Amino acid sequence: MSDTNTATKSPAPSRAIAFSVRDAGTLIGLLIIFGIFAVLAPDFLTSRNLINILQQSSINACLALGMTLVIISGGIDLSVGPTAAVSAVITATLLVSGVPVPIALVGGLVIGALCGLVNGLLIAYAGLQPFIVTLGTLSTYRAVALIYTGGNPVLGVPQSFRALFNGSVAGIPNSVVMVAIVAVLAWVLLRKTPLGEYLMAVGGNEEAAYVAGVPIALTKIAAYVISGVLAALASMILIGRLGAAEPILGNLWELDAIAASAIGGASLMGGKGSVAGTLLGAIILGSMRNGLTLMNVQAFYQLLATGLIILVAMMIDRVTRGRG
Amino acid sequence: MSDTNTATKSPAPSRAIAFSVRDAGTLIGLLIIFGIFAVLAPDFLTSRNLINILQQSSINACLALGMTLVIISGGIDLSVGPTAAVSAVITATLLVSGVPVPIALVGGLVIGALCGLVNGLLIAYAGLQPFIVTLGTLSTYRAVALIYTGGNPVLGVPQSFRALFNGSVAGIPNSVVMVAIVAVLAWVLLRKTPLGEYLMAVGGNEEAAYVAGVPIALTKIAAYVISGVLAALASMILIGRLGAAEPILGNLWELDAIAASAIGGASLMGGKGSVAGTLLGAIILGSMRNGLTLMNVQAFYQLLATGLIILVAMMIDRVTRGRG
Amino acid sequence: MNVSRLSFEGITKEFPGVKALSSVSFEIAPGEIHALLGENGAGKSTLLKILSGVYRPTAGDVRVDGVAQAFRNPDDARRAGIAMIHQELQQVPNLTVAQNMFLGNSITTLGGLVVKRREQERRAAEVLSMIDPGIDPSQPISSLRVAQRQVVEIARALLNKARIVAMDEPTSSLTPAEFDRLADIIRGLSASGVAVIYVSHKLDEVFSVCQRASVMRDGQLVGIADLASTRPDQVVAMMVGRELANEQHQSFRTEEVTMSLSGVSTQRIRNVSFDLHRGEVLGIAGLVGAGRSEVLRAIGGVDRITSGTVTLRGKPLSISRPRDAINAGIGFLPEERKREGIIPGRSVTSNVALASLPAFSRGGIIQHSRVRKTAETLLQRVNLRPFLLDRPIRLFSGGNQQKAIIARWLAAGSKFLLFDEPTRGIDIGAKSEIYRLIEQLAKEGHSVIVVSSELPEIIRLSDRVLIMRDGAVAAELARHELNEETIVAHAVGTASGKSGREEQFNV
Amino acid sequence: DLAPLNSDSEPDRIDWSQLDKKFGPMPAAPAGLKIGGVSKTLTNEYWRSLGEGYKSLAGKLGVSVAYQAAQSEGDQLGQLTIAEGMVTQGYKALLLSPQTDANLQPVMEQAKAAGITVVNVNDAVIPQAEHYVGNVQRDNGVRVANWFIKNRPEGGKVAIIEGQAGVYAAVQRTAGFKKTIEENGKFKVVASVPGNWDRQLSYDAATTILQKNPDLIGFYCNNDGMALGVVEAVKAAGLQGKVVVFGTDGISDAYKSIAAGELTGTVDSFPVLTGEVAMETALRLYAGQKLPRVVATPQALITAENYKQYQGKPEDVRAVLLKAAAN
Ligand SMILES: Nc1ncnc2c1ncn2[C@@H]1O[C@H](COP(=O)(O)OP(=O)(O)OP(=O)(O)O)[C@@H](O)[C@H]1O
Ligand SMILES: Nc1ncnc2c1ncn2[C@@H]1O[C@H](COP(=O)(O)OP(=O)(O)OP(=O)(O)O)[C@@H](O)[C@H]1O
Ligand SMILES: [Mg+2]
Ligand SMILES: [Mg+2]
Repeated sequence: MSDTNTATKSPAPSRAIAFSVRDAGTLIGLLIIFGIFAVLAPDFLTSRNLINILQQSSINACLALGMTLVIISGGIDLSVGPTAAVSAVITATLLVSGVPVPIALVGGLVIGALCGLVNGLLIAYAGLQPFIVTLGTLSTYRAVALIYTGGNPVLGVPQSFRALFNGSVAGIPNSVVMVAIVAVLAWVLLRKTPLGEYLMAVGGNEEAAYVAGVPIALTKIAAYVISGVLAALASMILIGRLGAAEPILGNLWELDAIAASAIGGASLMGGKGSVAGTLLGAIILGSMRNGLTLMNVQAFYQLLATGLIILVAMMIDRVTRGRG
Repeated sequence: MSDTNTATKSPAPSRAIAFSVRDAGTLIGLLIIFGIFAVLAPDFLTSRNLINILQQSSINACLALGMTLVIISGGIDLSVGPTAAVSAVITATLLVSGVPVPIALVGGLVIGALCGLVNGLLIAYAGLQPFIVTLGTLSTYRAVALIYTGGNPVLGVPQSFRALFNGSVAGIPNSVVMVAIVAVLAWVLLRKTPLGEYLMAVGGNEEAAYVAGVPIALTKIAAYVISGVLAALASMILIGRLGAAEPILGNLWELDAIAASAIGGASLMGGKGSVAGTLLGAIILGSMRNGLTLMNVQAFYQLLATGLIILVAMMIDRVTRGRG
Repeated sequence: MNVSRLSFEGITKEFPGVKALSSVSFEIAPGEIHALLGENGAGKSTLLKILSGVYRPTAGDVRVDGVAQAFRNPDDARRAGIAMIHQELQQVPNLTVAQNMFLGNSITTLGGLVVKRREQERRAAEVLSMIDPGIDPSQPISSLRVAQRQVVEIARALLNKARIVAMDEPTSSLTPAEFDRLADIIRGLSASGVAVIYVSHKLDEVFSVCQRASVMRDGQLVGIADLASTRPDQVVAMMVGRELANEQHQSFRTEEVTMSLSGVSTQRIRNVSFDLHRGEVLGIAGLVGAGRSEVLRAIGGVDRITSGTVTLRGKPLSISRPRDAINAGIGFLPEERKREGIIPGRSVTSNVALASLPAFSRGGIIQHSRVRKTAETLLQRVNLRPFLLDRPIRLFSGGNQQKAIIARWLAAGSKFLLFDEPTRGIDIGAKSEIYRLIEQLAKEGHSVIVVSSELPEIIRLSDRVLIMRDGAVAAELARHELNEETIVAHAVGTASGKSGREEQFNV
Repeated sequence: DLAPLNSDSEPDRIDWSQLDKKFGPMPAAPAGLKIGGVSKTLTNEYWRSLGEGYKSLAGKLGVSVAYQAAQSEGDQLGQLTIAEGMVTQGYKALLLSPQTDANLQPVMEQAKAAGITVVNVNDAVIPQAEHYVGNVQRDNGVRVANWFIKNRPEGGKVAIIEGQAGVYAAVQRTAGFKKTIEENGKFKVVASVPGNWDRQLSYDAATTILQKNPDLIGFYCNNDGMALGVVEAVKAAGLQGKVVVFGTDGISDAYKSIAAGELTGTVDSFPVLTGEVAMETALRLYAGQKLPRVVATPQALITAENYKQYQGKPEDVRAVLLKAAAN
């Protein structure tokens, strides 16, 4: 009987603070990686480089936040890269043809939302498996972007648009600030709104959620729409930086985003995932790339390190959190 | 009571024949695709082209059979492409350095098994998520293949080895015959051996399987090892055909293999999947590529068609089989 | 009679291959407490799922206060004032108790945008305290014991002012004390005009709270009984379609000791020792959480034994996983059937064969004809219904799933059978079948351990009873010493046997 | 502002062989100069050879080079990270071979702000690039088309195996070949399908094309890896000797295959030499010379007749090419 009491109490604190034990595990992983690079690459810990890492991680973080919501709902979105590409080339075309910046921006986000909506409808109403639906739209959306542009990049994104993404606030690049805002919104969504609970419930036990009257289809669709919008936002950040939108933009983004979510504790079985963890996961991947480059590690060994670090990060996590 | 009696009889036949309703749905999808191409591309239905399609599908079918077993067990193997690459470059190196064909061949298969074993151990014993483990080994094995060869292809695979895979039996290419044998073995494994039942049970309800005495870890490991061996075999077929082993061989193979399994009815939630369906899925994908090439469809539209056909195949399946 | 609160009119429900309900009609008045009775698979849950919007009927109407309803989903049903307690726990493991209770129906502010978690927790605590004040609404649901989780299910149905409350076996894991509190709540609902439908296999409960009962058999309504003027055995006869013989305990215990535990401890039990004889049925009783299940789990290889030894026929046995136990001839029927028992998508036959596949194989190939013959024989023996051997087990009623798992261990030729709550959620007819089965097994020389929370069941079956308290064996009673008072006294740890906690038993 | 660069048609250009003549011998490099090279990928021999070119010239002049590449072709952000890292670390000049036309654009801007010399080296073209070293992509295809026109005067059916959809080099090479050969009027391009730089896909595509068009006279492939896959398909179809196969890049396996009489030819763009020229360009720019915007590097159609000429040491090849350029 005493067991029951301790069991009752121990999990309670985790609710009060947003930062769970699981996230602490991810943080430890990040600190270890930082420690290693700090020793091996002298420039690594300069403030300029740290800001660099944040900026370089911002696009993946943005995608990974959307991916985390989808994963929590028990799905997966492989089509984020092509979604970003479609929305990028359309936004850029609008901008180049003189459409005012806010309208083009909103237009691009709406395109992202539409791509997500198609995924969501196929998954929620046609009842197809998320992996396969988004594998299909991965090709389809990419083809749309290529056909729309004839394969050519859209050049000449106006300075007014680029300034929006390239400026900085108190030394912090705008893109980092934006992703931070997105992260806060995602956190609120997940922790404070009914939709957040629905996502958890649908991913955790769909049958129970259905029986409880949760609108399963709407919840799933919402997850994919948000993922689409965030992919579009990520593409805006990118075309702001690059000054051009290419139809082949976003290649392999899905894998990085999934890796960030998973390192951050999202379970591909659904029902589990955290905003803080995902951000840390994106920073782990970003700082690893940055650090390996600073150390001038050859490409093949960088690839090796990427693979091993994903495995090691998952193992550290396993150990810090215990089995289960 | 009369209900019960009629009900007793109706489902019985499904057991006798291996070909389920679900597989019939996939077959209908295949026939529709065949019908469309037969109209649009006059050469499509020639017996020579049909054999061609089988040959072109054989590599993917080989991988997809392994993938299906893994998926049935509730896992996923993203690392099949790099596994194939590692085993290809090592086999080719052995062959070029004069090692007898059978030894090199077995050597290559053992390498594939080892790659699978590492995946399996990390998943079964370290308890990590299959998606992430194999995402990590996807990079790691690729890096191993690149580092081992310095990025260069291994040329000069001897004719004796190539003849093994390039010959034909009664007009059917050896590679097709081999994959057919593999398919029969996989079918026997799944339907007739304890391991097959264990795979279904572990994917269906791991905890209950454990309580019922199913060796969970061994079952999972077996699935990944088989997937690794089949990836290695696929790579042998390929290097037999191309005469060279490249370290970048097998790029994106995992997506094709997963698509074939899923089109064939495997559920990524585990516990479900069929050998016949997977073969049909691989042939659907293969005939689509073949038909689009025959019709000389432009690259962008090929990509579009690929995406749409995956979606449509899944939808046809959904409709023929009904919800659930 | 006024307009009835709820009426079913010609409800028919067909599933592929099975007609679960055929033209069921009956009415319930406001304030009535109406029992829905029937054997496993009779269609009770299906009817309630239609009422709560989970399924749509193939034909027929559900009327609430005379108005025909067409629920598209459970939310529609809730809006029409219907609250439902499902037979299987329908909970999301990673949410808190309060979140689960308010799922799909959150208390929100800012125009529905923000969930008021504190408010939800306060309300949840209010309702929970009526049954079990020990449940903290802010803790994750996964940290609760099964019984507590069932309490949460009940509390969820009481949150909103419903016009109709449907309860599908709400007490399958509850203690009598908890049932008593539930009974008070039900009477309160009734007094305020709520119609209650109550499904249970425990007839004593039914007779103590319900006014009328509809009895179903094979998807059809066979009769409606006024419980005030009907005897339990008459109801049983309606349910099973025949008279049930009231059988007495039979003993087949021999003097041969086949299994003995000495000083066995796990994380949750301490120093458990006993001998088990050939042909013996050993009962284990105790309060909820006393560690009864854990003894079986230790022997079955599911929980790790930290010290002590298990000896089989004089040879010490090392058990580190279920396979070791199975190979030694031990079969374990877990308490949570859905989670630890069945492979939902596989056929009953596959589920039966799962634990003994190596034995059914020759040269590594399963001999399906043998599997089939064995499964047929055994499933006939346990009386599977409907007798569809290739149907996925998830489509069977809970009781029939239980029978299949028992058949699994018979197929494995287990000599030692560990049954944890073997009749939980099982109908009266099947229950006596299972009792007879257990006795037959004993007669054939098996040794059986039965853990049960129902004292009549323990007394009916056992040759000897161990009583557990706080993870240790508190007493051992021989057949002739068995009576409910003594068992309670030892379980609670008082000499008199009359304490405030005796009510925790089904007496 | 600079007009967006089109490396194939930019008028402000100079052939590599003219550098010495117009700008004098190489200026000496200051001691301890660090130059960074960022290429697409190391999984393709072409890019490894380019790096060798950087290193060989740098080695002679006592300049240190860091040569890095993205983890895979198409890893656009990874490459950006690498290049940005080099700006941070204070390299004095960068030789960039971007994944796409746009992905390294921010580096151009950061480098400009930091006063770093940037040279865009083959094959994607950054529109804002002030300096570009590389060959004319279109010309690859044109050369092969001209071979057909000269050697197969009766014309016939030809097929193209393209690289990754939407990549500049693939688009230009395909367009150059197609336009030139179709303008001749006697040839028909019966298929132009994607091989995605992949041997297996190209093999399968070629098999299908050959089966439909057994009278095909030749393939043009956007790179050598794909061409070697096509060669196997031609052999398997029993059409060796009847169907010619051309690749692009001039990797060592292509030479071996030409020597063995299997591959008909390839358009070598001499990556080692290209690397040397790129390094030379960077050093001249660093020394303050005002070079034209584009420095064109050599390429040559290699066939069984001439491949031996190009197989010697880099210096010898250089001499051969200089001689050819002088003619
Ligand atoms: N305090 C607790 N914390 C975590 N798990 C528990 C706790 N108490 C019980 N459990 C687990 O929950 C499951 C069911 O518990 P339940 O309360 O139904 O036990 P029981 O079977 O009624 O009692 P007994 O343990 O005496 O058999 C068991 O597997 C048990 O291990
Ligand atoms: N989703 C389904 N698909 C097919 N058949 C089903 C489904 N759900 C229930 N059935 C069948 O309908 C019949 C009635 O089942 P139901 O669950 O309503 O029985 P029950 O009376 O609640 O039994 P128990 O007392 O065991 O809970 C059974 O034969 C069952 O197998
Ligand atoms: Mg029921
Ligand atoms: Mg128990």
